[in-house]
Amino acid sequence: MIGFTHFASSRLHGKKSKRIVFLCLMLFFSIQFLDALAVQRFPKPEFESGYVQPETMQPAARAEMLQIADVIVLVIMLSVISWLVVKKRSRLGVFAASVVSLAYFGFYRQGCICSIGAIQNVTLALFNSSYPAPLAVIGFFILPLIFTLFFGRTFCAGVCPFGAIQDLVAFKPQKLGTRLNAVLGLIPYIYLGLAILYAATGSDFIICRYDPFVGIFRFNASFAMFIFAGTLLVSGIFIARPYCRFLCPYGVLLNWISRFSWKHITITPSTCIQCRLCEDSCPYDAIDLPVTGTNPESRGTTIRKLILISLLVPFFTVLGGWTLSTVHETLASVNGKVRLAKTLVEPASSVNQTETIEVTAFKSSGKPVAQVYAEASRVLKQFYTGSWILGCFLGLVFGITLAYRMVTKYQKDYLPNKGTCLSCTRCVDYCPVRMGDDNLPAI
Amino acid sequence: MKARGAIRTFPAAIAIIRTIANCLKQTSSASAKQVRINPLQKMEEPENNHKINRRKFLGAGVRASVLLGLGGVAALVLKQSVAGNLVWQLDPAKCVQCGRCATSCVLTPSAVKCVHVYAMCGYCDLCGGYFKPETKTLTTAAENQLCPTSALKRKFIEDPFFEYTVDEPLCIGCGKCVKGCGAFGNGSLQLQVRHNRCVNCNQCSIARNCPADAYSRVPASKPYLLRQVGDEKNLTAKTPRR
Amino acid sequence: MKRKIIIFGALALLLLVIVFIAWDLFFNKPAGNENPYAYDLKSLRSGDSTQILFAEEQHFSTGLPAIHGIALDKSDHIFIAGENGFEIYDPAGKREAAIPIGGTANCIHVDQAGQIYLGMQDHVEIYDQKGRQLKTWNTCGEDAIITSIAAEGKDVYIADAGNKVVYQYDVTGAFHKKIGEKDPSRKIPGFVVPSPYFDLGIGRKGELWVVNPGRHHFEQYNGDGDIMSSWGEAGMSMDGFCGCCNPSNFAIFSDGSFVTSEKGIERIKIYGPDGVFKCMVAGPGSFVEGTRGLDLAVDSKNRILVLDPEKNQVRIFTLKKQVTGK
Amino acid sequence: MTKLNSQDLNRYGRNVAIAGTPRGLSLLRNVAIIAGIFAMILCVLIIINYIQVKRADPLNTKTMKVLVDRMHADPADEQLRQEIREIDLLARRAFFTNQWQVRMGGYLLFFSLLVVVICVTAAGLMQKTIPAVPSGAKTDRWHTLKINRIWVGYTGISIVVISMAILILTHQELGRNLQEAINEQDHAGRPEGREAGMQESRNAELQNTGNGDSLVKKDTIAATERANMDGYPSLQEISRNFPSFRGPGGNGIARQKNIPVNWDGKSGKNIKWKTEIPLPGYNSPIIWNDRVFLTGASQTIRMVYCIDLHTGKILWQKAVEKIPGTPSQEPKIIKETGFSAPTMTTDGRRVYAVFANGDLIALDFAGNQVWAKNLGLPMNHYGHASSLIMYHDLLIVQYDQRGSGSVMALSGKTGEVIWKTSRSVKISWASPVIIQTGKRTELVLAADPMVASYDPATGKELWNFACITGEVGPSVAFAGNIVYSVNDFSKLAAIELGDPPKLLWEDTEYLSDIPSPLATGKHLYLVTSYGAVVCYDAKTGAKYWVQELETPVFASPVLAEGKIYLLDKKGVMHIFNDDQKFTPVSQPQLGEGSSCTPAFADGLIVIRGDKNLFCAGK
Repeated sequence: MIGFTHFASSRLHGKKSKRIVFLCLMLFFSIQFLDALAVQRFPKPEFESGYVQPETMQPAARAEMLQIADVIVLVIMLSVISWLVVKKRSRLGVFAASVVSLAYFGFYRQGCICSIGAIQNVTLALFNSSYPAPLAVIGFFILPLIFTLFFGRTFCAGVCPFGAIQDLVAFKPQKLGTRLNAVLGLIPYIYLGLAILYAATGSDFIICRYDPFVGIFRFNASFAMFIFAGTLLVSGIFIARPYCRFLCPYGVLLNWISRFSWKHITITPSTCIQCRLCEDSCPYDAIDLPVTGTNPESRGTTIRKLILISLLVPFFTVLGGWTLSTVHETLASVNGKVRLAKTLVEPASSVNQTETIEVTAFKSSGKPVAQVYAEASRVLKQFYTGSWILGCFLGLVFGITLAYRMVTKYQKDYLPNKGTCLSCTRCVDYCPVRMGDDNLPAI
Repeated sequence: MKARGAIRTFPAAIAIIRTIANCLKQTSSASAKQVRINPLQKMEEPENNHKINRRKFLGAGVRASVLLGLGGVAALVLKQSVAGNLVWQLDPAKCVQCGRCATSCVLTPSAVKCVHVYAMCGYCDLCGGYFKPETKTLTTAAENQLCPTSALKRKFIEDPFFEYTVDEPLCIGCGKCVKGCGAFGNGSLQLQVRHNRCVNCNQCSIARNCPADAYSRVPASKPYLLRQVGDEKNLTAKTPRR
Repeated sequence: MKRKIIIFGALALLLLVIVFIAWDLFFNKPAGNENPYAYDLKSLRSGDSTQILFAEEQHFSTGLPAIHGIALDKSDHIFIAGENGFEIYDPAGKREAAIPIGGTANCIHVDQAGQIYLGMQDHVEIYDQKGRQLKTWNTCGEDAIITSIAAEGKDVYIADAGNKVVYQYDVTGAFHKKIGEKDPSRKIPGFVVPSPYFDLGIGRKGELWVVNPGRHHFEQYNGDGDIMSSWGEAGMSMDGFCGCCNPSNFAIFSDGSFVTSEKGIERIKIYGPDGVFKCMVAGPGSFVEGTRGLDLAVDSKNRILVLDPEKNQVRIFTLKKQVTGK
Repeated sequence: MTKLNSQDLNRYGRNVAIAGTPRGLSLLRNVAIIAGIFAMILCVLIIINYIQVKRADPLNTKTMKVLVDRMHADPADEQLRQEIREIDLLARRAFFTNQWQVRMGGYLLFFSLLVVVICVTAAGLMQKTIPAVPSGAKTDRWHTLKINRIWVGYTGISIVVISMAILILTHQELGRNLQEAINEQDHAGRPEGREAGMQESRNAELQNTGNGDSLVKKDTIAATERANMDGYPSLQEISRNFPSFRGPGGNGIARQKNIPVNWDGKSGKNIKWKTEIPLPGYNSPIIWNDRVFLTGASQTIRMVYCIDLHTGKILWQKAVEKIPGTPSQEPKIIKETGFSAPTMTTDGRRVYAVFANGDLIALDFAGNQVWAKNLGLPMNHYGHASSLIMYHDLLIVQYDQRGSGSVMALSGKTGEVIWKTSRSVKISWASPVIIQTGKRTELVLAADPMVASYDPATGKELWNFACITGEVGPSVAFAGNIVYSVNDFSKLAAIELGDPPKLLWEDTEYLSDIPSPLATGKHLYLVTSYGAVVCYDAKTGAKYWVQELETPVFASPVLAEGKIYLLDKKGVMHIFNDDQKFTPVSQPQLGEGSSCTPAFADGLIVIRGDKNLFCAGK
């Protein structure tokens, strides 16, 4: 004739005074003791041998002060690199600083306070009011962008451990040519869009999931991720910084903002003498060559094409939106709730009839199926909207990329492309002109 | 929500408009075959000077608006930020011991370990968490142990009580013992993310694979979710869910 | 040419990476469906169904939010105790009364005179059949968790899982003595109660039977608190009691046989008066996994009434038709 | 442009050709090669190791399983036992050795690669070559762009094609299937899974016990209702209870019967029970069936209490903690508001509570958290104070704060924001009120500068009427198509609903800053916080009587059985008839001070004093 419920509540009052005493004690002891406050839930055995019940150890999480320290280090590194790039123009200095960053943010902090991933935290915080983004993460998201707005992508030059590790292995960089750059340059937009879509819907943080180098920094990852990182690094020997240029979603933001940077690095400290020495110096194909010659097309043709493309851009936008919205269910399959609802709603369609762990776990949770369906169909709707927006965005990017290749930006000198230049300062070493050297060589 | 979205897209929209405007402007200048001048070069013609000033002004304006946009995003996010850090933890009340804590962690061995809450333990001789189900002789012999790595240690205290301790470096977080303890005992063995081992990934890869949705971000100041006292549910018969 | 090959190779690697991401994201199953570390309870839970000689004849739901105890009076009326009240049903399962009480009753007992004893957290409340509260017996101490009550003649026995002891009271509410405290001189091993399931009952000769769940034993005491006999052994197999502490509840047939319930592997079994395993009443298949506190009662027609707190039902099991006699 | 000659380079180049010694260079190269080969071997070894472990997990070998099974069959076999132990030891050793190997291999691999990188980098630095002008002519810009365009275009096309291919390959119609499944369930009208099992057995039981038994039947239906955690209570069900601040809809009218008029908190006369509430709070109790809910909070602890209506026992208490987003800083509060001013609400399925710092929690009736969130630290100088109210299954939160005031509706089940309408108003204490105008249901909110009405289902503003200023404390009253709104240093306004709403009458003589007015249909009662009770004609605004209580009043008056119950700050309940003349009924005393509005159940009144919760009944 047994069974019973709560008995803790009746004892709560007696515990109150103990709690106060305990709070005082806490000033002297570490927080870990907090749980010692836990009352014996069921009277423990009465030991006669003087056995003392051990305390359950609860090692603390990383101290929050260290979090602030990370932000401080970030600011210092950003400042130092910016100074080295813009003012000092020292490749060796940038190189040294990048090694330091790699050591600190990479191997010491194990890559998991990172600006690239912070995009997702910020997105999630914007879309989910119950998710509080830690201050340090917001700092890691905003600070590099602000520095970029003033000094170009100095963050990429040597603060980002991902860039640093790839820069180290770029032994034999090959020029890819503008068309490959143009095509591959579209990938980061897709990656960024997907990352935001998945973060906004609370599905996943895909940037972190496919973070290639974090395993190296930790000396610990799954086998597949090591292979993944290895492949990327090997290709990085010949294609300099493949992640930064053709994957990095944060690079998209940096690229946009860097275009408006206040003091971007220049190849020459003074006046370009058109010596062509720097032409092959950039491993990232980020030097804009001077434009010579004239447009073979007539002005009329150019304008006609331009009008055509500007009419096509809205079309691309809608086409993109429509295309992606048609596959929104595939996109949504990344979301756990949708996956669960899918297995529940279509049990017959699954090839193997064994119940998945998810379904077993769900059944034991006692949650009504209707709730899962409702949640999943809500998520699906979010994905439908999200994929329209993402598709439109990608269509727009595509259109602008095309339009951008309709027009020629006239320039006389060799200039780093403010968007794609990673401020590595390699080209600086190739320029024969010195600061304040107005005494131009006889050419 | 909508307003927020609009604010968010605003700087991006400006940037896009600016880019397009720039392109258009440059086309027209291109067709006029004007030569774009290196801004560092001193210019004599007042017309060009004027142009440079205008560009500088425009540049400053764009920078200011980008800065404003960034500030806006930051302000929106800061409104619901926390000063401290968040860490991952699993709620033992939701845990179903699927074994993925052992297999899904980015670390090998997993940062999830079995934690023994002694205050809940019955100090049983026949421990569901220690012995394999069909065990007949209650000894520490290898054939009797449930733990695949022998991480759970059994020590005699006094008749009829035994103390069980987790040897953490050996524990792989598979949750076998947790299941046994939960099914037959008081549930004093519980899986927890150990924060001296966890590298606190931005997105916990176990959380992604957890079938019971037991993982959540918790404040780093209170990083454990051990079932303790006042949590009567798990001890008594579950109240029917109605 | 060489440059082109290099670029081509490097690009292929890069594309491989991108294809990997896309494939893994959209087409790869997120995690394996096999638990390499599964604690396999299934084989235990499936059991041998040929041993099950009883079938569920009827069940009915209760009106209480949560149910904890079942008892019968001499005319086979069914009494259910639980959260915030107790209810009375006729032998057919028709509700006759529902009486609200303050608090939760963990166990219930009806004596020969028809008085209803409710074991609250730390005290006993006594009601009459009309639902009037007659008496409240004082608290059994701060740690008390009363889990079972049984009356025999003038004695009332109360099992306290918190203090791991049985109290003997008389019907007037006077406390007499504690039974079952560890005493090597009287060969009393002491109750081991690791979880709050601690049942007692009265045998056909009026003897007191108490479960010692931590030792997986039934212990028989006389009115003076002397241990008379004991039986039972631990084991996952059919004839033993599984887990750390079982059986959780029991009831006694008119012929002195025991019907027991276990948690962990939810099963209800019958043992002869001598403790020899006889048959199963219901296996784990009949219950929701994780059901605990299956309280039992046996009526004069030898029907077994099982209180299923998970389903909030009283389930009545009778011997299968084709099996005649034991 | 001509090429530079080397002289020029020497003159201008800073880093040109620091020619490394050939010996140093070759040494570096050799080291790099050796380290590289070493790394490759390690790589291969690690991969082999991995595959080995993958193929046979030492912790899950088949041999072991077979042996253990055999041992169970023959427990006496000592030799078998030994064998198992040996294999087990080997397996564990293999497992840990393998882990050690992988780890060490990883370190070695890393360091060998590091050596390669260092050597190559150093060699690169030593070997810095003279920059050369690229050979070949400059490319034609326009041609390049054209090719780029073509490539980008093809890429775009192929992305669209791939998407379409994916669509065809993985076409699911998941959305439609889900919708169908949901509709099906709605149609069936019963919960799934285990619940369905319960339901079936209930039906079976119904047949078992015979159809004539109305008691069981009725109870079954009630139980089914309870089992259904979805949906919302009917209006009748709501009016049977007292589910929010000032009762159903927040209109200040209780439909309960047999309410006591005499009690004495000191002597205990007619006091059914008295329970100390551990934490203070100015929120009022709410009642659903036999349960009373209220909250209490201090600066750091926030609690929800559930009390048995009949015994006064605290059935459970739930600490509101670990809410995602709880601001670390505490809200600024003033003493008169406290940390838990807002009254809870319930829909009979869950209860909801909100606290001064914006913590919002939903609990089921057993005290388990269903969901919780933080609405953001309210930007005012007294913490969040507006009470909650339910409309169907939507939880309405009035969140007027500096700069970004809003009213929102959250799904009671999930906490998801269903709609949110921003309000350009000043901060306020007032609580939302739900009124039935006969044509529709409206949600009426008061805050400087206006009384505003919203569609509770969508959040669309229906009308607003500018008539009120200041930091509004009293909520509105409604009866007979007239909304009454009042605030101190502003005015009392009677607004007749219509298109557009118009001002019927106003008064500025008596104004309230805390108690809400009460409209009973014929009369409007206004209570000022200093203790004046004024009775107006509802339509004309003519004053029938004014009664000075001479004690401050913080609680709002409630109409029950034609009598008005008004609790003053000292704990005296002023009970008087709803009449054109002031006709007092009684003045029972609580025995302690109070600031809270009472709650009603049939035959019972529940009053929260400063320390204790009282229940009075005959």
